[in-house]
Amino acid sequence: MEQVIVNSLILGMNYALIALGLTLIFAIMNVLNFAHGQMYVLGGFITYYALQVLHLPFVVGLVASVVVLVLVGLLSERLLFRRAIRVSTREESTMLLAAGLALLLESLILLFFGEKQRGMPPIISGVYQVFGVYIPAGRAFVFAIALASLIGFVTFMQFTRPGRALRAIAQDKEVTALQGVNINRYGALGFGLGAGLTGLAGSLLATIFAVNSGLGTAVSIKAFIMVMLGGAGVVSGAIAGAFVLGFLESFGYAYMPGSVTYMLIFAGMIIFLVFRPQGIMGKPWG
Amino acid sequence: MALLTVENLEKRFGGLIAVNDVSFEVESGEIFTIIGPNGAGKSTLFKLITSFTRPTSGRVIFEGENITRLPAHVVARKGVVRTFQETTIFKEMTVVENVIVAHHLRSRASSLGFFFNSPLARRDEQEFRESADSIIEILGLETVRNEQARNLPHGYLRELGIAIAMAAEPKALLLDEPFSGMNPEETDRVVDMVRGIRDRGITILLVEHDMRAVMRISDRILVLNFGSMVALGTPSEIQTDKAVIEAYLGREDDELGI
Amino acid sequence: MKLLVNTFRLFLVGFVLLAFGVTTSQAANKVLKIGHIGVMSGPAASWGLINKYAALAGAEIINEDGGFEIGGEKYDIEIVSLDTKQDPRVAIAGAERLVYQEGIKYIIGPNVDDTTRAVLPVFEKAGAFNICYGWHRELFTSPSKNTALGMIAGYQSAPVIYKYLKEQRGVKSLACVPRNDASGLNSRDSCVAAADQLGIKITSSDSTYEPNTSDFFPIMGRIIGQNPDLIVLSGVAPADAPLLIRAARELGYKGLMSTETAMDANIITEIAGEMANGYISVGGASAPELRTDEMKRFIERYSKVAGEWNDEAGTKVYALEMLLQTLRVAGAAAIDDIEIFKAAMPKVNAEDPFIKGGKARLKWVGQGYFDQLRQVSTPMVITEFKDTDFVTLFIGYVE
Amino acid sequence: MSSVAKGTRRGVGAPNRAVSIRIVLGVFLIVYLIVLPSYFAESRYILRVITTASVLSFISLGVWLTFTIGRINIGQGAFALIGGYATAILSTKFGVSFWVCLPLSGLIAGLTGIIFGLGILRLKGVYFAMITLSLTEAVRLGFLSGGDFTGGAPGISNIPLPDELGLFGITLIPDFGKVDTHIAFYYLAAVLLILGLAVIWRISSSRLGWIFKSLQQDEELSRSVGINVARYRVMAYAICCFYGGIGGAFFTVSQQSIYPSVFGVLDSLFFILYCFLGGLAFVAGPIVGAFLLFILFELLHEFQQYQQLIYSLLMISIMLWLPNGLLSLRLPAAFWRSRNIRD
Repeated sequence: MEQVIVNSLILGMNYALIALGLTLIFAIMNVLNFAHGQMYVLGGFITYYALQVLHLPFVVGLVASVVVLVLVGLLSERLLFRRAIRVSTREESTMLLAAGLALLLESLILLFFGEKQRGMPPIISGVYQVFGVYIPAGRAFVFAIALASLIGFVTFMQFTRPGRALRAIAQDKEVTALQGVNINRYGALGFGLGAGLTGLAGSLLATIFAVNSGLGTAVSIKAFIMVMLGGAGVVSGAIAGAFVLGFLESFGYAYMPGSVTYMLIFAGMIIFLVFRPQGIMGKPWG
Repeated sequence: MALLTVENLEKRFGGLIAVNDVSFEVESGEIFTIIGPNGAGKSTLFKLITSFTRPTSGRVIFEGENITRLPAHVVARKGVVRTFQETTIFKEMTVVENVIVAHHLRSRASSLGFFFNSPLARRDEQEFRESADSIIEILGLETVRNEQARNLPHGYLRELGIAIAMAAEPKALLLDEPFSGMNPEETDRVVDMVRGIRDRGITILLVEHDMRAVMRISDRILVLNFGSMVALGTPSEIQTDKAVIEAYLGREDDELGI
Repeated sequence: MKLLVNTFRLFLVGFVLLAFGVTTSQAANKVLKIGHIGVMSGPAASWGLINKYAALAGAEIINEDGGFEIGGEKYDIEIVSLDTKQDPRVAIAGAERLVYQEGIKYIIGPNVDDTTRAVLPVFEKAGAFNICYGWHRELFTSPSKNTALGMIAGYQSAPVIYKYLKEQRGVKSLACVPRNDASGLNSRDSCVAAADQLGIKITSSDSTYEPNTSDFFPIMGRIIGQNPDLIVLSGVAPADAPLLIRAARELGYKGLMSTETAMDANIITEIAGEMANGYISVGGASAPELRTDEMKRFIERYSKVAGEWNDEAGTKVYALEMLLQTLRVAGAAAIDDIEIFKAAMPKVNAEDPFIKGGKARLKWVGQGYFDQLRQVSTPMVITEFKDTDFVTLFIGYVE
Repeated sequence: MSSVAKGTRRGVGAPNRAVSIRIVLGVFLIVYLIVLPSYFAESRYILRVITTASVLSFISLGVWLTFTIGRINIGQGAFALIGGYATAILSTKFGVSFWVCLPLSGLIAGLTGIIFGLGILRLKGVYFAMITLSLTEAVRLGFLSGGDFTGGAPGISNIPLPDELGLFGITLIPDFGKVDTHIAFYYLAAVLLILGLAVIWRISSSRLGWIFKSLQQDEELSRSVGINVARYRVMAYAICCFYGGIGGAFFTVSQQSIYPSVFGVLDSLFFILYCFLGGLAFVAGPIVGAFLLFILFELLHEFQQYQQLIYSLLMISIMLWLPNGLLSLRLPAAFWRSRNIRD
């Protein structure tokens, strides 16, 4: 039981890291990024490449993942989404464009990094044992970095000028634009930042989960669940959703047959959202 | 017997009281206006009467029938139809298409009838088209008849909103701020239009900010503040009511139109 | 390295696209087309790609040596490979493209139970023969006649492995952790049956996990709570195995672990490292000390084609070889008529060119399991993982 | 543009347009029903590709209808799966004839759609999209854990081909096992698609279509003029699910097997892409999209490992440069668009 609780906490923290980027892009650009999972996978592969092929230290891999993904985010915002948002009035167009981007990224990843599962040994090896609960050092390390990034991100959003501008845009784009904030520039920043966070998640989690080129869709779907559960476009909601999913998954797998767990999670989510569409933390929508 | 009776209507959002114990009666053929400062609960009251929101307690009685908890489209069927505060129209249709679609309540054919284009459905269509043309004519929309609603000049949007509501053959028409954002000439035009509608036997309920127009057009006025009734009476009674002036204290005089 | 190679290739293909020119090989020999169909994009891409690379590598070696001789004539081998996206509709269209459009009679793949089931009626109807990597018995037993199993199925290796582990390592209880797909559940069932027969206690067999699970802690936590002597990873994808192993070890599990399928040493080393020591799996001709020169050449070529060697291909090397050897025995007429091919199947019996020792034969087996010879005689090389590679425990054969 | 000019043009152009529509339709039908099947009678692969694309179009037509009520529906895969399993279970476990199974599968999917729709159609936009995406997964996992009834992960196989359908001793449809199955399935798919298109076309150009369109643009306003919003949106959704169920039943018999991953999230997403790339403003949009994308993927086989890459690049290009779909390219602008209310 204690083990399950600890597992859910660790898993929830990992998931929170995954959900942040998605919710940020959604909040700022109103784009539901179907390519989220593929961005995550790309982040993981870059770290893998730096560590296992080029034999560089982990920090370098981590930074490389974040930098490359920020660039990918900026590029796709500039080349794809900005145009799509401009020329199309339909809200589904960006979502489907992101789905196209997902296919594109997935095939590029497959071409460049191959079909094999890739992973690396834990950054810190060993297992701690606290009150009969096993905590692998690698996971504890990822937990700590994830927590630090989370705090860093929230601090950035709360206390810096660009962070406040982003939050303002998330709340009301038009009003913020009227106040002289350059929406385009901040849209790009939001996209880059969201993608970068996703890269960070991919890089960190690759050290405990490994990556393969086809993992993307599954990651996206999980991220969608968390964001919807917590409340779309709300940072605190994404974190809440991630921990809820972490708990549900850990407890479900611990006490029920595998496929039933996720079926119940999906069914539960549908029912929950029918009665509370704004999720746990979201503002009432309309 | 009054056409519309509101009895002890109350609406709470969490701890907030939006509408608090409001009661009044509207006679057939009246122009009845609800005024009050921003956030006084005017729009909520409108939504309650047309069943777009459910009240916490109280009743709405129309033609002797309790319509409080009926679905909004059934309330519309009974003859209580509202317009919207914003420029809510079917943007991707032309003006005439907007009005034709809004004739829904008058159709006698079933969904299957529409599908198979039964004689009844064809007759419906013919009637709707004729009726739409006459509504368009009454509201002076002929020149923009085939314009996409999305491209309409701003001045026509409110008329179109009213035309849509008229298509539903209301007995009581609830107009949500029909004069807001208009210059005096435009206001005059809409005032005449509203009177014209009333003269066709349709009872009018208004929610409005523009005091000047309200004082001119209304038969009776209800003043709300913080969800509660402050006063109810003819325009001249309201203009001299102490409580009303209190409620509007600190506001620009011209807003009250005195 | 692979990154660079592929970047280069991508540019190359760009040029080819621009020029719209297709280079054709100037073959003096006749061309024998062999089809390959499998999933080569999306989550399961690796399964189809390994088959494709193995077939391509095999074909390249043959063509380099001047072709394959059937009935006194030399043939160059051309592999026509199609992606199924793991979508039955795309798979069926692809299968019909191979058999009707390309006129191909011999096909390698598909590699999963699902799509195999979908394309089987196509092959049956068109009179085409395929070697697939789905496991289900139904696929290989009558009335299905045109499909052969290309590897060792879990229900074949499971009893052998458990018997060995019971006798040599004193295993008294085991837990199955099946992947929740057709292959995983199927091999779970055979695991349970085999364990029952040997009198090994089963502590758990219903803790399935979804394909694409990333965190195995919850699953493993439940399994380890029951403390079995052996954890069997039923139908485990090579990608998931090291993660499962790592999760088990990190949760303090000290016992044995095994699977019935082929694994890739490189992936295991990368992810699980020494935690995987003692992990028992079934390989083909891949264990280093068993490789013949022929096999070494194949491995070299495969690495060139795929960018990197994959131990799983040690069982996949046999498919093309078996098809060609049987065609040689049956004669050139069989190229267009699989009935002649099938009639010749019992006659095939050659030395296994990929594995040392001379004991292994290249022939069609499976009589005992399917009542007909519908299985490639892949050797059942039971291996144990040690540091960075597999060490052979023993070799078994299916009859 | 002045309304007068517009009115005149429409008045004069109407009879011509009606004639040209009939001619173009006639040519299409002749090519689709006679030329293609006889020209490719020997080429089963090509027949199969057209057949598959036809039924994918059919399923997407349903999704298109949910677009007209302003919903992004990523749940169609679930209903194709429900229809598919309905046919599989009815025909293998209860020996029901395919010709009964087919409409029944559609009805079962449609009824399930009504039950789900009553709840989930209250949501809009991204929320509806996500909830239907979850629905696809939930239904797939449901069939996966259905035990013996659904056959679990391997699903159900050996599903019989459609048998003979006769009336008073006259054979209306021959036993598929006794004729060229490719031609038989081709015509079954063609008939489904033509009927399906006719129905959707009729719906979208009748008053129903206008009601749906009004829901798409403003549900509150529709409600205010007395339209029973909940009823009509459930109606549109149920029709959509019915199409999904029929399509699923078709694929189940044509591949003679079904398993839970036959239709998944990606398939649901592709149904939307078909509509979108074809053009959401056009009834024929999903058909053009499905044919183009499915055939495109087949054509790109030559590029081997670059197939998916080129495919996705082409898809993105269409979205960027033709944001209103491929049909926005084509010549007679008024042709495919759901008909305007006549003056």
